[in-house]
Amino acid sequence: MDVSAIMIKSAVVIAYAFIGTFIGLLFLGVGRKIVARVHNRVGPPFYQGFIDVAKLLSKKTNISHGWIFDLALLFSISGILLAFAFLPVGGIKLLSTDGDAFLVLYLLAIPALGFALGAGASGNPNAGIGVMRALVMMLSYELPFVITMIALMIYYDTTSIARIVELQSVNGISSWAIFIPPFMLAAAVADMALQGMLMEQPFDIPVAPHEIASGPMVEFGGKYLGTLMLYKAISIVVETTLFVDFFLGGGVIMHGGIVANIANFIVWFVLIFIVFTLSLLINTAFPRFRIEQAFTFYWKYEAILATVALIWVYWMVI
Amino acid sequence: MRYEEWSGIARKASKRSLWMVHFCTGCGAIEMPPVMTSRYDMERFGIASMATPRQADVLLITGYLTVKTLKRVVQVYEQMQSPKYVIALGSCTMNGGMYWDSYNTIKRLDKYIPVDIYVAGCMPRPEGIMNAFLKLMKLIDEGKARGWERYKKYYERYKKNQEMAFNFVKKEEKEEEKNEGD
Amino acid sequence: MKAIELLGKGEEMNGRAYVKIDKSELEEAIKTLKENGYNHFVMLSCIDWLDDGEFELVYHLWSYEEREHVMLSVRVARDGESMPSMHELFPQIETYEREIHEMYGIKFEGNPRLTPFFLEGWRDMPPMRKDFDSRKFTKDVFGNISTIEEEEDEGI
Amino acid sequence: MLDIILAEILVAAIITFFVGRKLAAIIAMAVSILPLIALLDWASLYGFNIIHLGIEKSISIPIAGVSLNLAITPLGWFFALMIIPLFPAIMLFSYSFYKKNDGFYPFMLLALLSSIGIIMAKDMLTFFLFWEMMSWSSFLLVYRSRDKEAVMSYFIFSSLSAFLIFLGILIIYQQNASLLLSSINIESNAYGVVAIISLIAGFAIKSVLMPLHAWAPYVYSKSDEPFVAFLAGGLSKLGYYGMFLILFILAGAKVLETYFTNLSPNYILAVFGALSAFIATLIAFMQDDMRKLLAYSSIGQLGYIAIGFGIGTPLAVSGALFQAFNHAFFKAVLFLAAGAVAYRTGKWKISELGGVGYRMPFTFMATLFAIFTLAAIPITSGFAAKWLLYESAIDAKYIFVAPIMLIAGVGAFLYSFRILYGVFLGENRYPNIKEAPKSMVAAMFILVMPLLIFLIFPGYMLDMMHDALISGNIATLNHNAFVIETSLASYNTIAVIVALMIALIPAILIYKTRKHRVVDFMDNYLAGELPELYDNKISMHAASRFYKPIEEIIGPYFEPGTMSYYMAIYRGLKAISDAVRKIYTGKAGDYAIYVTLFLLIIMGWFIWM
Repeated sequence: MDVSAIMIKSAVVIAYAFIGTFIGLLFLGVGRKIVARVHNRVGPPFYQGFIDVAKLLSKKTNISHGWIFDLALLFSISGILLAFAFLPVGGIKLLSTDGDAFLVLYLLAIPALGFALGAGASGNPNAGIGVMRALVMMLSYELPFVITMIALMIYYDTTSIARIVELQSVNGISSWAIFIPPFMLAAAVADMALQGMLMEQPFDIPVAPHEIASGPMVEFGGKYLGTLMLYKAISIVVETTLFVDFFLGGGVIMHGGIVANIANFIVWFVLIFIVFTLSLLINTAFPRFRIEQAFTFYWKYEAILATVALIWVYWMVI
Repeated sequence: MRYEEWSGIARKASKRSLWMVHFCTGCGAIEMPPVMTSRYDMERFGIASMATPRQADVLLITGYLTVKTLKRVVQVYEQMQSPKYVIALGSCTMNGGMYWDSYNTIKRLDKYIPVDIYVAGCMPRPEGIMNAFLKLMKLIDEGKARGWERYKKYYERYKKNQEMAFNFVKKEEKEEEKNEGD
Repeated sequence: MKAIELLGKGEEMNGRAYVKIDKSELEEAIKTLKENGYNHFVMLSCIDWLDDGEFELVYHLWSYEEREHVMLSVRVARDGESMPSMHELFPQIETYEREIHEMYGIKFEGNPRLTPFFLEGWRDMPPMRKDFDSRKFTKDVFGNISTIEEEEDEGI
Repeated sequence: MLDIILAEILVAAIITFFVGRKLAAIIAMAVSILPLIALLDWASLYGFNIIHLGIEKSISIPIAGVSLNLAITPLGWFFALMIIPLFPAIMLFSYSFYKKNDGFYPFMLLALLSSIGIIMAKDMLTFFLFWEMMSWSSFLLVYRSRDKEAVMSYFIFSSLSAFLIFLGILIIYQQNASLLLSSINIESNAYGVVAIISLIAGFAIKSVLMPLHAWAPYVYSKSDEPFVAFLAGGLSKLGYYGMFLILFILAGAKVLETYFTNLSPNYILAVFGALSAFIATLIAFMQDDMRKLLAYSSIGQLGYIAIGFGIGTPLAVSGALFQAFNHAFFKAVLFLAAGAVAYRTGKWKISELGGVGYRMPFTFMATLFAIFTLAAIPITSGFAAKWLLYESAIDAKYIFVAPIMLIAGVGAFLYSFRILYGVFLGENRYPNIKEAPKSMVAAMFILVMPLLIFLIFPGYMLDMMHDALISGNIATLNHNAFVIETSLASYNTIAVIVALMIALIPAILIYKTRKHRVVDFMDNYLAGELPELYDNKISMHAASRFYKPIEEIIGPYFEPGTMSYYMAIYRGLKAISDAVRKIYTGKAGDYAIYVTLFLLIIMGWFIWM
């Protein structure tokens, strides 16, 4: 690859990073407004996400607990931006040809590990318990999600997300994975796993403000909390895009030049907004589970459904 | 950093996004739910309640403060990150309220930690609390909500006042200390 | 009233059994009551009779079977006479005794935790006694703590 | 050349028996560097990654009428790269770890000698001879721990493994007269299959595959850390060397396939590997003793290699060998770090440790990097190995093995965080311990070095194993230094690293532009409580029984543990032997009756014939 191609590619990646952050912060504000409206409240303005992050980053004093604590800040942002770079967004393959679904799965783990180290270094027992819950949550929702992912890979006989998106957009919307019978079941399971990934209400066990004073974030303030909010914003976009790429054809409906790209981008944006709103509605309907309930929910009920889908796909494929 | 250098955007942002940690000691907590829920909805102004002082800008103290709880309030206040503001709800924090002659309640909170806004009433109604927040936002805008700077400037005097309250130092002992000092 | 038959003395006072007991018989009385259904220790209160020069400690017990409330009243001299601790019979008595020790100054032998309870750093006499002037104390302590005004010349 | 080195190690082993502590360590280090130098200059001679199959430097050592002939085979070369560099670093570590020379160095040198002998064996006899030498030299090292359970279990299991291997060799010898590895072909009849299965079972004991792993937690947690680092890092790979030898070089996998037409036996090996990875990970994060946790984590990570050999496709086997290489180094670093922490604090239990990382930053950094490689964080070489294995599982459509393997990978985060938080971070309970001695820290960083190389160039690793794969007649993947191409997808480390650099810019920007103040440990949010009132004795340790919620759900399933099954076998055998002993009543009359009975049976048999 000559230098100019690399330059263009990295420019596109950086541009998409900014777009992702912008949309993420927008979603934070809009999300709180949707939840407020469900509570029959007025709710904050839609640009509240930007204001919160600006305020946090402009705090005068920032308390830190040593260099290991600062690792959380570096890992969280870089990890989630890296994951975003390896996802096809609205049909535009950023770097997703150089990596595949397993890489994205493990890239999503870097910020979680960064939090864990930062929270551990802060030495607060609340943080320790919060990180334990976060890791247990990760272990629990990964099982169904991984099984559905394997079902997809076996069906499309590839592990690279870009390839899956291509195969889903062969003849427009009808070839989306969600319309294939086993993947309807798999999509439902993956959506509940997405609820765990986004840490929305029934599964916001690690950051429970009442029980463990917001878990790992107990000692994070000022610029550290600002970075974590940026991470939360981008992670919403990344995880919803992952779901859309797997089951809703990555929003690709047209092929061709600039017009197609814009159309795909709009469809992608609408799709991730729908998925995010769905998870918010589930959020407002449920109280917070206990960690044991969440674990048994994912490893007993979700895992069985996912294995049914997997075997069904395996039977279809061989 | 002087207050003026604090740029306009940052001040606007911190005005529209006040995160509050709520230290409820006496009877004040019962007035907070209406403020948070749909009737008055403080989230309209970007105000949200946080779990730890590290994440908060506003310390909302409701109800009377005994000497023992004052120690904890000072610890929470010092763990907050500046710029930080204090809103004191209820007449008990102003002049001790109905505990004006009690032997261990704090009469005037301002002697121990800088208070930006007092809200009278026993307990003030949600409208009073909302007005307090709006007043605080206006003060931040005009750059007058300077409690945290005053605390930094007169740190020794605040600390001395706190020590005197913590050890119930009486008037005569104070004179002895003075003439020992001279 | 069942309690009065049990203890053999005391009279009925608007629906409750009021029994005056000497310090030495107290432990015996509580034990007998406890065995006969009075297994709920309601509270331990203390009244300061300044003119008689005595404290009156009242042990309140309640029985769910007979639905009766009994009050065992013991008189203790104000000048620091000590009382035997009853916390072996009911564990919560330890906390009541701890509070009364802090607020009235009655010493309870055998109570493991007579440490400061509400008043950390308190060096004055026990505040709930009648001869403690709360208003003067407030003026002395909180009166002379000066407020912190801005020095106008700084003009922040 | 080769025999001179082996002789020197033997002589050194004898000398270090008598010499003082410091001198013994220096001799051991000097001697162990020799094979490393020999390795490197062979590399320079034949080119670091390509050794043509033909050029074999083989020699034979005639001892008592039997000639031990050794040779550098490509497979042996690759495993030598894994085991030999470990030894000097471990010797450097134990230089300041041991206070007195009580027989540690001689047996370690013998273990090294035997492991080199195993790798370089040209025929089955030398292989078995060095295998025996390795078992008893490591047994004597385990014996130093004086722990009854560890010693007994290690003794029983290694002798069982030696017996199984010997059974396999005998059958093979019976099938084709010579023992030379190059000239063996196993017929696919019942005997051949029995030979292969017994050999694989024998090797599986050494490489702690799940049902046969019972000895590992006791031995790893009771014997001293430097030996365990070599045992877990190096010696466990010999089991997989043997398996590779049998399955691929001697075409054992094909023999099994042709014999069992319907079910492919390799799938069973993959299933055992997956179960061992999954169950060991689940048990690992419930342990309180740090060494037991590392022992189960080692069993889990070794399970991945068994999966790779089980699947058998080129993708899977190269992934397995890559994982073996990583495991050798990061497991050695982890055990050495555990040793360094125990050297300073004298404790192994996570509930008693905490906050060691603040005072021992270098040990913490080495452990952190080893944990990242173990948990397969994308940029580290650990991820490349696991990625190959995942790809192969999907490619081969193993729908039972793939999810379990992936969940075991995610489970690795749980116990690795347990070590980081429980031991190094959390409450500052050891505020005045000093950093581990220089030699220990240097040893750990030497072992981290190779992982760093293959972090950026996974392609070089595939080149190094290129010849080993060809010798096992397995195809190789098309790759260059950075990109690994497979039929399903591709993995490009340069893209990941460059994207990471770009992604780090905003984080560093935010970090640098805003000042921050480091605050001491006790200035923590404790719901407003004041530590000074309790003179700073508030316990903030949240790491003992860390995963209590899951323990209560998963715990009952693992309660019995495999050792209890072996105990059941033991009790069964004991009952049978008691019954048999009743015959010897000790009275002469009974014996007379037995003799007559015997004669009657013989006569009856004759009449019937």
